[in-house]
Amino acid sequence: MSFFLETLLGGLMSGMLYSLVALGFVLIYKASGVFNFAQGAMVLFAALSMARFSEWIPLWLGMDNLFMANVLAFVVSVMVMFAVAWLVERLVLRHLVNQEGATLLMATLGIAYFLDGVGQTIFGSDIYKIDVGMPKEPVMMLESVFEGGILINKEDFVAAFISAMLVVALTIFFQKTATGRALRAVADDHQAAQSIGIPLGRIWVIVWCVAGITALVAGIIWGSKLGAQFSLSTVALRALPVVILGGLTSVPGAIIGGLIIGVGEKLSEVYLGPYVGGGIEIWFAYMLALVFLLFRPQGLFGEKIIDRV
Amino acid sequence: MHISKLAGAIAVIGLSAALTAPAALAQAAKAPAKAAAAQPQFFPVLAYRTGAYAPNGAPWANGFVDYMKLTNARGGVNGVQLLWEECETGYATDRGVECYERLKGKHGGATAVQPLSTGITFALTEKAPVDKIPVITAGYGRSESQNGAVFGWNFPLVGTYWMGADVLVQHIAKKEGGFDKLKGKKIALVYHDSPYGKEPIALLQERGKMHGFEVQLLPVAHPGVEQKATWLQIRQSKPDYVFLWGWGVMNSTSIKEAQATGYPREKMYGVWWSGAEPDVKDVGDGAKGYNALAMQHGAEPNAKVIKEVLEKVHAKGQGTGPKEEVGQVLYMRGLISAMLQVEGVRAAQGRYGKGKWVTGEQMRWGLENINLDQKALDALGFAGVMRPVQTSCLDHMGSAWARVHTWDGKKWNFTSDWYQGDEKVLRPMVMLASAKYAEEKKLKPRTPEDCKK
Amino acid sequence: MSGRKIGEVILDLKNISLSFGGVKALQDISFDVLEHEVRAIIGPNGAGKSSMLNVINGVYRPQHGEIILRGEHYANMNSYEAAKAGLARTFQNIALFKGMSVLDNIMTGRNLKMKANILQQAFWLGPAQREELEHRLKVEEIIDFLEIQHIRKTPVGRLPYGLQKRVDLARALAMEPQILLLDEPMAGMNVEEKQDMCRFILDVNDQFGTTVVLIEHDMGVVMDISDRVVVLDYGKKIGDGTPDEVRANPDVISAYLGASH
Amino acid sequence: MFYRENGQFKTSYKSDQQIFAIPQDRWAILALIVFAFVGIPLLVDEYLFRAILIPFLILSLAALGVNILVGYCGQITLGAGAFMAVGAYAAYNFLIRISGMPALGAILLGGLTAAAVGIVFGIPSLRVRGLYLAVATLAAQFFWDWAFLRVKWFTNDSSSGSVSVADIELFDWTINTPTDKYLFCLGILVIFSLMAKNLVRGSIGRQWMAIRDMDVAATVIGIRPMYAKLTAFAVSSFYVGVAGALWGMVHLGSWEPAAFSLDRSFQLLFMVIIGGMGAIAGSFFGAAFIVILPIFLNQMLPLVGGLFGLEVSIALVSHVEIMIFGALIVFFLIVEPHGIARLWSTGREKLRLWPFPH
Repeated sequence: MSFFLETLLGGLMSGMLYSLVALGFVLIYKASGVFNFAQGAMVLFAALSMARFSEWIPLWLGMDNLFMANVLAFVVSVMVMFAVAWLVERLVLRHLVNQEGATLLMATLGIAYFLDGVGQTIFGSDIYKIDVGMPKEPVMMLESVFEGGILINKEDFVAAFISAMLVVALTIFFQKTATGRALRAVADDHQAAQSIGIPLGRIWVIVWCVAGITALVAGIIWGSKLGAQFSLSTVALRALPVVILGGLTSVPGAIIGGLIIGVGEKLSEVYLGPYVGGGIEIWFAYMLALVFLLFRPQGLFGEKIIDRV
Repeated sequence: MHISKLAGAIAVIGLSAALTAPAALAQAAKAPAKAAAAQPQFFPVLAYRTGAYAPNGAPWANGFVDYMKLTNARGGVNGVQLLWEECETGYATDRGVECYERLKGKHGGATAVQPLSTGITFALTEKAPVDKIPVITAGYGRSESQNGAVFGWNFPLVGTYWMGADVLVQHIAKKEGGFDKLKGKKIALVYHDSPYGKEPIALLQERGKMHGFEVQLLPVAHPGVEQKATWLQIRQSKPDYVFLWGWGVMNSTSIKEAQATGYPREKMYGVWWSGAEPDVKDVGDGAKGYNALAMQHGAEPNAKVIKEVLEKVHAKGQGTGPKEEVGQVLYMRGLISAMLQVEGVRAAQGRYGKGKWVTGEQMRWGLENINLDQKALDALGFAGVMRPVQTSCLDHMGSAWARVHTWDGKKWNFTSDWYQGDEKVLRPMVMLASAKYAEEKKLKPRTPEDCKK
Repeated sequence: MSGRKIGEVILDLKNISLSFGGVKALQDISFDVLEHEVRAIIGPNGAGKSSMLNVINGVYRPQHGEIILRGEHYANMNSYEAAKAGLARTFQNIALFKGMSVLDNIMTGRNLKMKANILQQAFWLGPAQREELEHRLKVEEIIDFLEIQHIRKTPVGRLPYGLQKRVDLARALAMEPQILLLDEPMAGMNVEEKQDMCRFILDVNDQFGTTVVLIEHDMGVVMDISDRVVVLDYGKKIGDGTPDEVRANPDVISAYLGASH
Repeated sequence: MFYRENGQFKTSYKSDQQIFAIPQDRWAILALIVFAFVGIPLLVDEYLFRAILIPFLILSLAALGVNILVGYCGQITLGAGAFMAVGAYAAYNFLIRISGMPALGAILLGGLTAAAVGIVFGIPSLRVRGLYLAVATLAAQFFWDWAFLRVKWFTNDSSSGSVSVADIELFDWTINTPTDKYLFCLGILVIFSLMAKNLVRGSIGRQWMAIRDMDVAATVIGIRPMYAKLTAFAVSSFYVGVAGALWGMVHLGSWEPAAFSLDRSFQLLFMVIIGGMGAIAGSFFGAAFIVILPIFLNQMLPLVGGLFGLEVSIALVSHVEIMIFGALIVFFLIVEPHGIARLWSTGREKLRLWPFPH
């Protein structure tokens, strides 16, 4: 029982991190109809930027304060991600307005390659450390309830908490601010939004900026856990079933989908894996999403598509 | 009318020109610099300095190239200079094949090739016999390729995965107080889900049957950053030991997950590709106590050869990588890999004429007749780094010795004596697997007479 | 009008109700269509006319009611079955295959009649080749009939609106349907184009004896070419009869003719 | 000037239905094929064969398959690599498990197996579409990646999970030199291209395109979406599977599942989109572009650096290489979203009318 709970919790924690990457997908898809395959590359880019600036800034300024270094590195990385967002809109999206989904998807794959290349050229291709003071050692909890207690990974816990905060912040941003409302209007209907004077280009830049920030947060959490390295860009692949399950256009879908996928993956690997030789979690996540799709083609929370003729 | 045809022909010719021209130019640019009597020996360097495995690929390549620079600084092999060209494979098989094809014919033909990837090794194993270029896989590749009778062109010098796994089992048996104490024990193998990671399974299962221990197999998908479920399973099954067969970022992730789930690092043993500085340095203290096989050498900042590299190469501003990394584990691996191939050339010259250029075929003879005794090693500056190596036509490994080193939070220290892989266990497995390969490929194994040619 | 003979009931719709979520698109609608006649469905925007056609050929599934096609009863149609049973249609917003040429678009209409299997097609064997040619001849007849020879090879995406409508009709005709459903075939056309289209519809009806069910906004056209008219308003049927009867129906006048036009 | 149609009139629909209705095109293609069979083996060295031409031919074949599904039937797939793997491993098993099985037979049976698997994984396309479908096909990719590593039966119990085959034979012809391999692949590609062209100009091709352009209208016309989509999946997977078998048995000779990874799937999709969706020729253009570009950049960059007196490190070269690759993809999509094939045909249209552009 306690082991089941540990697995479940582990799944929820991973799921929260998937949600974070999935959120990036959903934000951009909602506002611009672009399925952004470069989200993973953005996570990597942001993580590398954070890791390297927190290493370089103390060198440049000759200071020795880890906290300040992290804060400054964070600020610089945010600016870097904004610059990326602006450039993407300027150089790519602007020229591909009204193209088909497949074309846009390809374009983001191109962006992903480009970012991978630039990121490694500027920041290097080693494993870099992001030290934001995340606790690494596990703790035991509920020892009085279960024999042996359950092991909780503090780092996961902090990470899940940060993710949850970010989701809350995003929700407030979308619901309460004027920019957020404009974003939602664009998401609902591009042309209508344009006709009432919402500048599409600017909205896209903002959305990519927001996606950039989620990528940065995801990058810091994953990077602190795994080290900032090229492989981070593959987390995007783990988050794809999440968006499909949750629905491409739904923010709550990304969260719930992430939790379902996270839990489903871990439970399947731990309880089914041993019977078939293990290593099943990645395709299991996709199969899970696929099965859901067969019953709800638009995902859990996606908008139903009605054919009009 | 035939505009399209013409265009087609132009396109093809243009294409071939475009692709060969840079190569020709590069050749032209380099040629005058090396106006030596004997033609230099050419070595393609298939490396990866980008992508998921770059942190481990780069130091290997640095060590490899530095040793060749050192050899030239020492005056070459009996006066024959070395020449090399790097080609980025990104650890991808098709890029590796392309690199090989591009470089194999340059400068009179490649002397030997080291792919540093099990996948590329598999692909080149098919091509090498045709091109007559030895494929050196020091410490990787297929374990059965030790059998030179079937794998005439493969050289898993100084270590195969079966040998490595065998040594690990011997080591824990010793710790437990004898092989009989292994009965009922459980060993979990956390492995990279690829032919590389799967190599040790056959041996561990064989040994498990012999001594009655259980092997739990836990594959990790490429690139190896998602291991939560793996370590939950380890937490559940509480194995007595965990063997780690990872590469790249997978290694450090494993150690981090072990830390996060509270598995004692002291009970973890990595293969020699999972026991270098990039694997532990960003884990720092969290990796304290973690063990790994040393493929003979460990980190050797004090070895004589390293001092010589620093003095003759790095001090002249010709170092290949960062100076701080010279002498680290993977750097040493690359260095030794290069040394072995240089010694192959030397052995070949011994038969086919000192100071002469050797062909790929002659190189194979050389590699099959390496005889590095302690004196020779000392002379090369490898005293204390490794043990003697002696290859033969039937044994392409040449040495089955290894030891264990442990990370103390700052550096790697040796923590065991030397072990030798058990011939009684290894040999039958090698023979069986290579016979199967020969049957599949419809190959006729070489006889001892063939070897003499 | 001509020598064609109005025949028996070929299509009978009984108590059709259709809703999307809470929106009731059609409520308890019944009417019939006689063989060889031109039957029009009229009504203001949002009256449910297109939904009606979509029910008839199985794009939408009604929640209630029954469709009787040549004596066969269906709770709902399926588009493929409908096509096989001889129903063809055109679309209000032109649903041509925009990546294909005019010729290929029309050839798709022959699809149900083409029998060569995939291997025969892959190797372009005798049967496949013969079949292709045979149907090409038929399609060329339709092309001649609708006077679109000059644009045969043009991708439909590049054609002006009026011609696209004509290709849409050609594609439907290529099916050699018994019942042709036309969804606003003349919307957005100028007078000349409308006249051409009217002529084509009547010719089809006349020469091939095809039953025509059409939706149209232009009352003049409707009253001129149709034999009987059914009037819908907000998903309900409010009138049914000959053009003259409908014209005289007070409900129709107040709901439609009087109100909006 | 030579590209003139004056005086050529088609007098029958039959002649109008030929694959290349313009005689110049027909001659040009014929000449190109003859040149490919006779001229290239005389001109080209081993490196070009092994590193460029053979991969180009095999990947063209795979791209052709992907184009049938993506370009003609409008169903996006990110799992093509998996079907290559199915083709390769199935062919391997047919070859070693059935004694006396000819290699060509094994390759074709490998393709058929891939087709059957393609049908199964095509079933979700009946319910989901677009990007959702693209992600659903990823399930196939990851599943097969896993299956070939884990299920020992597929790899004939090889301890490492990789397999190898001997040189294959076609009747009395042992295919072992690069020229042989090139000719063998070229022969298959020519035949398969012809078949593909026949399919897409016939009724099945029209069904696929109809489903792609407007599926509701297609159904109304009497096209069964299930039949059209699943045949597209089957034919596409057959092509991709044969390509996979060739990749494994002819090009590599010995392989592991990583040879058919997700990267391969992306690569194939790139080829189709850059080459031109819904154009047979696009598959060739795309394959050529994707095969040659990275190699070209890889060799050019150090030289360019050399011109400016810079020593370009190999790491920098490969980073710049992927940057330029990514940038070029974006550039191409912006300049001509319909791919190189469209550029080509626009160019040809102009040539037909030249020098009188109107």
